[in-house]
Amino acid sequence: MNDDTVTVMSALPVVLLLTSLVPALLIFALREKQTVLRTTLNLAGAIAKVVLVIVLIPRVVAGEELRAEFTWIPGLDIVFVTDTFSLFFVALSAGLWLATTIYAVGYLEGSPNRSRFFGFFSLCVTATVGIALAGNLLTFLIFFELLTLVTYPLVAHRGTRAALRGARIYLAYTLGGGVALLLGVAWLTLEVGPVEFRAGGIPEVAEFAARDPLTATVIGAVLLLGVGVKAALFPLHGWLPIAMVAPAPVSALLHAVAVVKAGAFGIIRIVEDVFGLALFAELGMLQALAVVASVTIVYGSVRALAQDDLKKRLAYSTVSQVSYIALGAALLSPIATAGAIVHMVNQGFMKITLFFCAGLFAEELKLSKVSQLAGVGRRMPVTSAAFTIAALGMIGLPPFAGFISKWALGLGGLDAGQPWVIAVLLTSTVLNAAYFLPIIATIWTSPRSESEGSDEGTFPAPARRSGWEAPASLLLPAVATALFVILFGVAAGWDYSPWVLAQIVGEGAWP
Amino acid sequence: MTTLQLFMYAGAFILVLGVAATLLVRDLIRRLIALNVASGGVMLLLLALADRGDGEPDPVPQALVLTGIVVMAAVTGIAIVLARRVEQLDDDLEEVEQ
Amino acid sequence: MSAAVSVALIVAAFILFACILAGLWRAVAGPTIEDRLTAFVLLGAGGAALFIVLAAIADLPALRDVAIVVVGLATIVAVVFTRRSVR
Amino acid sequence: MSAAALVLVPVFLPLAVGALSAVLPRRAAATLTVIAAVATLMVAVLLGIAVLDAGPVRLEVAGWAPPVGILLAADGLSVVMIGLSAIAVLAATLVAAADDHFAGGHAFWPLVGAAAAAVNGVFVARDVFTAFVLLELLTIASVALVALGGTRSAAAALRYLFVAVTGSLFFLLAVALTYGHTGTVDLARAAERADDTVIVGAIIALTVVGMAAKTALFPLHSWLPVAHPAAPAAVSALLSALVIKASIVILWRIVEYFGPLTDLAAPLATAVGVAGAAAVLWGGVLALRRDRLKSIIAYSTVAQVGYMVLLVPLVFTASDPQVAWIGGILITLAHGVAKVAMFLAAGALATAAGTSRLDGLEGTISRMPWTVAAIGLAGVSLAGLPPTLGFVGKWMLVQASLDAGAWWWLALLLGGGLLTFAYTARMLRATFNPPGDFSGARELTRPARTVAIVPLALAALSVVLGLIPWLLIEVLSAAPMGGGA
Amino acid sequence: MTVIAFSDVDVLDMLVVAAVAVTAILAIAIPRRVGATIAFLVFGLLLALLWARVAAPDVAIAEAALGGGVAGALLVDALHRRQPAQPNRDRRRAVAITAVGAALGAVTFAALATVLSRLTAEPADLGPLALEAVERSGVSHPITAVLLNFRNLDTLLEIAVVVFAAVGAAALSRDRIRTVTDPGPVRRVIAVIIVPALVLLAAWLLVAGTSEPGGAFQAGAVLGAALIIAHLCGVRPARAAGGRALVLVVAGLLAFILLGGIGLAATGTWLALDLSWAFAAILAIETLLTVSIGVALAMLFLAAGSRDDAAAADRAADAPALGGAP
Repeated sequence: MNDDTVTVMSALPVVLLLTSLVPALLIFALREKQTVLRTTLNLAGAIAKVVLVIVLIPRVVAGEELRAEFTWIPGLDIVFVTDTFSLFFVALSAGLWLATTIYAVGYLEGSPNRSRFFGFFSLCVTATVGIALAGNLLTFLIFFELLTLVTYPLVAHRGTRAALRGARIYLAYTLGGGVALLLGVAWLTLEVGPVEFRAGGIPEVAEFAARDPLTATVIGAVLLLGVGVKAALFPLHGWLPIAMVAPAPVSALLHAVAVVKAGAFGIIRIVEDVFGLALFAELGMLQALAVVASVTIVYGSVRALAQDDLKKRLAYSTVSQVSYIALGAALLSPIATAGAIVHMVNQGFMKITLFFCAGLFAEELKLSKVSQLAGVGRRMPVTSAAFTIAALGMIGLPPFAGFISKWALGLGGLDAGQPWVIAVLLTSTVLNAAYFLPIIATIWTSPRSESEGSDEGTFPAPARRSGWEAPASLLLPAVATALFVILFGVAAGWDYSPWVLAQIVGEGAWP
Repeated sequence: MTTLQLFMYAGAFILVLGVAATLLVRDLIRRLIALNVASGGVMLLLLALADRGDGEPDPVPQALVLTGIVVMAAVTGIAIVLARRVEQLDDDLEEVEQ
Repeated sequence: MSAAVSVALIVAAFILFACILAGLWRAVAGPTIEDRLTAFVLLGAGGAALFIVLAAIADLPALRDVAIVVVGLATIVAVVFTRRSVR
Repeated sequence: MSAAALVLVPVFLPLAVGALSAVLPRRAAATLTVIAAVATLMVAVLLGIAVLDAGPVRLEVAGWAPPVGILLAADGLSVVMIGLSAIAVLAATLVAAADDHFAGGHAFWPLVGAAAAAVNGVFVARDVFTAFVLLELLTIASVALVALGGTRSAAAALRYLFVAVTGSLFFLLAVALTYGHTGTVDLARAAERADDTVIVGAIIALTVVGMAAKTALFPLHSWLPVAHPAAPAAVSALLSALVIKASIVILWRIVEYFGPLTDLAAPLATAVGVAGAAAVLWGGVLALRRDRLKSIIAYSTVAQVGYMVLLVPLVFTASDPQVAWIGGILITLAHGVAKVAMFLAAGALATAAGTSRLDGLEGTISRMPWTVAAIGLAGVSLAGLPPTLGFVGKWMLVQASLDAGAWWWLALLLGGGLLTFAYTARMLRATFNPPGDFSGARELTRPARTVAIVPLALAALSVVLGLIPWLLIEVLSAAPMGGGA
Repeated sequence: MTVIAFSDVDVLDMLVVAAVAVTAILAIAIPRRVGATIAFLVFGLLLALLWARVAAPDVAIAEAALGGGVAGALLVDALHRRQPAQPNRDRRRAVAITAVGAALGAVTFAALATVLSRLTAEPADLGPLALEAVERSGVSHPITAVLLNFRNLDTLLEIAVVVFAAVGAAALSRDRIRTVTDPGPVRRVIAVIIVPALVLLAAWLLVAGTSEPGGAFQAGAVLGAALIIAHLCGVRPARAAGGRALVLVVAGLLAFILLGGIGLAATGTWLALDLSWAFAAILAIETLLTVSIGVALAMLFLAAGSRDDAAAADRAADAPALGGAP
């Protein structure tokens, strides 16, 4: 490889960012009516990103690492790196962004302020990719805060009182988290200088922790606090159920791709690539994280039980499910680490499917409550099937993706010598079943109204008679992600499957 | 007490007096007068310092005070323009009320 | 400058100073515009005289310029003083 | 022309243009002012290059060296601040040229020239008496500019005048003490000769009080939220972004030169820090409770002044004072850029909606998205969030506070940012469409195109500078504060 | 110039200082504007005396011309307005505020006095440097050398203060300045006698300034006073308003800046004067500055009164329409 190729290759991380940043800026400048151009830009960016990722995966897995760095202030650089873990997260974001973009184009057809919406939508993905590619804590911090800022207009998009309130609470939580993160990053930078992520932990941090374990513990706690807000760890989860007032594609993005995943990704980065699992355990924080994660898992599930609003129930489910990732990261076992990592993908695909379907129900039938869903299965069979697949996956039934996660986490718990994890997982699974199965049951049973003989009056008539139960742009993404939920479960052993990749990433943390 | 000290303390006294009155008095014209009094105090201080000793006084502080006096005259001018504008407005408002 | 002249100048200075203080009293106390105006003219004249005397005592001829300015500009205050109230 | 000759250009050029503008027709005045601002910006760049090349650029005016003559010198601080002033003036005049509402009258042009000359002069002044005269020139120009806001602004302008001149008198007293103690008014020479702790402490204390009044540092801030909103929008922008910086810089200079000479500096610096802390909280809380755009932004200035003085205690305690200096300077710079953007954007919104009240702005986000975006981005920079210049400054101040173990300042830096974003978000929220109305049906008077572009360009500038701040930092470190000019 | 010494301090000095202090107290304490203004004018006169005692005749001339002249005219002209009634403050509160103010003032004064007591009585040893340099300045009067050569940047900026104050004031005056139409016989006489005398005085101060006390500021202040008197006495061309007057005002400033540029071109340094033409340059610039300052001060005065003049004129115009109500 000659020098030119090196330059080109090292620019690739930046190109990955630009594939969503450039469309975002262009879209902002578009007039409201330029729908076709806007959609083209959006899709072109999303597809380009996916293609780039697909090109990069084999190279990165083969051990090639691409870097791009810029001076920010003298002595402190902005660094982008494609290691296995970052690419893993980029791949997840890129794939789900493509699906969500298609969905959002259909979902928002004809509604106002779309240039603003899609602009921020693309910026949101840019921020997520930036978080993924960040090579040091400073870069991570910059994009982490950026993510907060660009999601705010999305949550507030509708401008209703509830939307503005949700956005305000979201902002208060996440900016508060950002403050903690800034403090932690600045502090650590002051103590050990500008250091880059390294699988297995940064040596300078280890030295520092040996010198001053108390300060190191405090810094670690502050950092976790900072990312814990976005990861919706109990008791920092309060924003998530309120932020579900956002339009469905935004909820999908928030819950599956961008915000909570950024938090979870941050937890793993800090635990594994800054401190290192061993050091973190030594400082006693791994155990604390495990306890918090377990509490969140159970708490989220319990709260989900009580919700009648479908999106709210899903939101609490997210609170619970994301903490699986934190739990996995908090166990001293390679397989648990891999479980945590693979759950990022699995949970992402499952939850996005669920939100797509919830959006479909709301859009087509104006139904948002669980109790109203009776008989929907007959009216919208495809959507309902996708929903069912994802929900079963969430519960953790084989052969769906969720099973892989739970299995790996359970094994990891045993491997780490912490069998109580199994109990947590079992409790959670029972609760998952308790709040998902009734929904599935309601969907597929006959509506009460039928027995009263007023079948047609129950649901509004479909707007189009195209033979589809819903517009293709809404339906296809949901179906596709649902299929992936099956695929990731069934084909977990194939090359380049999430599980295999997650194991590669996870092993990196165990030098 | 020396002449220098006499002048310096007098300057400080007048300055403090003027500043206190600037802060406490509410009538605009009287406030402006107080401000001018205060500046007189500082100038006294500077000139007293210029004339220490027996030789010819240092011309630099004298030039500074000269500058200061002209600046204060400009300030007084613009302040009176504004004060009269404010009071005219108050009068007009009163007339409207009546 | 002989001692006698010098003493006479000093006495003159004190007297003029007393005049100024007296004028100050009337000018501030008023009560009519005419009182104030008269007192003010006295002040101007007294001040100018004092400057001339000081010019002699201190051998600073430039103080005579001050005296001329004081006299010249006492007019402006008088003119302004009478301007509005006359109308 | 040697680099030294450049130092006076940012003073004389706007001054000459200002004087000409008084007698020229509006169009010519506007054109000249814009050209002067662009030229000043170029001079700032040239000075920056010279500073990078060979450190501070010194000019002995009229060929007389201190103590007889006056020394002017451009260091890193001078260069970046002149750059800020050029940008702020350029932005304000472009907008004022496009829409007369923003200017308030023809006198805007000469007075802006005078104000620009005065602030630029302060940035290069190394002579306390020259600084005093410059401050007075600035006061006269700013007060007259405020009074351009219409009949009702006269009272606000007068109040401002009294505070500002009283502040100047305190500073003049400090000048008198400096002369009395050292026999010179040249800063460097005076610092060399000063040896009395109490007198030097008094000089610092008097400067602090005087400049606190002129900068509206808590608790001497109450005139600012009256004066700044009373002015026309372009003037408000300049007052908040630029004018208060002059007194801040003088405060910094005195701390820079005299601070190391006295034991009294540390307690004084702490007092300044406490006042700054109170300003951040008080200004922030009151900004949250106002319901007019310009009023919110003015209180935001009160709060941000707190950040600008926060470096004063830090330079005494941090192990590397340069970090605190540079952080504080960058925050001040960021505030300048963001405040111009915010006030101009607020002016555009108020013109369009016919009111400055928050509840009258509903729907403006759909009709004027760029203007609202400018307010949002500027708020991000003020709050010190990435990727803006405000974040860079905050980062460095956080580093300095951590380094000094100053937990109070740290909490303030971090918490104050939240407060800032809270009132920014409040402004943004007010611009959303009313529930149920997605079309933004209310007709708005659309302002000129320039009026929309300029604030956004400035907001974008804070992002650009936030991403590549190293150039600024290089210039600031090439001729560091306290490095002697 | 000791007159009668009494424990190191001259008695006349003591008396003047005491009188200055008393008038200062009167000027701030008298509640009525008329009394306060007059006390202030006397304060100015006594200050001028004091300046004479500290060997600063230049400052004394300026104080007399500005404090007693133009600033006095400005203040006195504002007197005809009815003093706005102060909102009735609670008397006890007023007393309390005054007491607190006095206490704080006393503390401040004590602190200040402590600091001042540490200043040495030795003259500043850098002062003589300036006196030595006078030879190379082009003029023989030290203060003029300082103002127009050593520290001419300060002077330039200070002219700018006056110029822009006038620009601002002109912008704030509502109407065109009106000519005084019927000055009456006494004023006509004043106009004929006093105004030329003052102009002459201004010219003298200007020329004298190069070798003895006097100079552009003093001359300008006197010229300003002359213009004001001329205006009030109905001399038409003295109506210092509008474009022409502004041109005169800014001309001095622009010329000064131009001189700075010439210095740069000729010597490589801003505002530097070559000894060969320094005298000519200083005299020329001082002349322009005198006109600039004079017109600017007159503009300030006229701008301050313009609203009331206009209001009075309106009332006069309205009066017949009201049918001569009693």
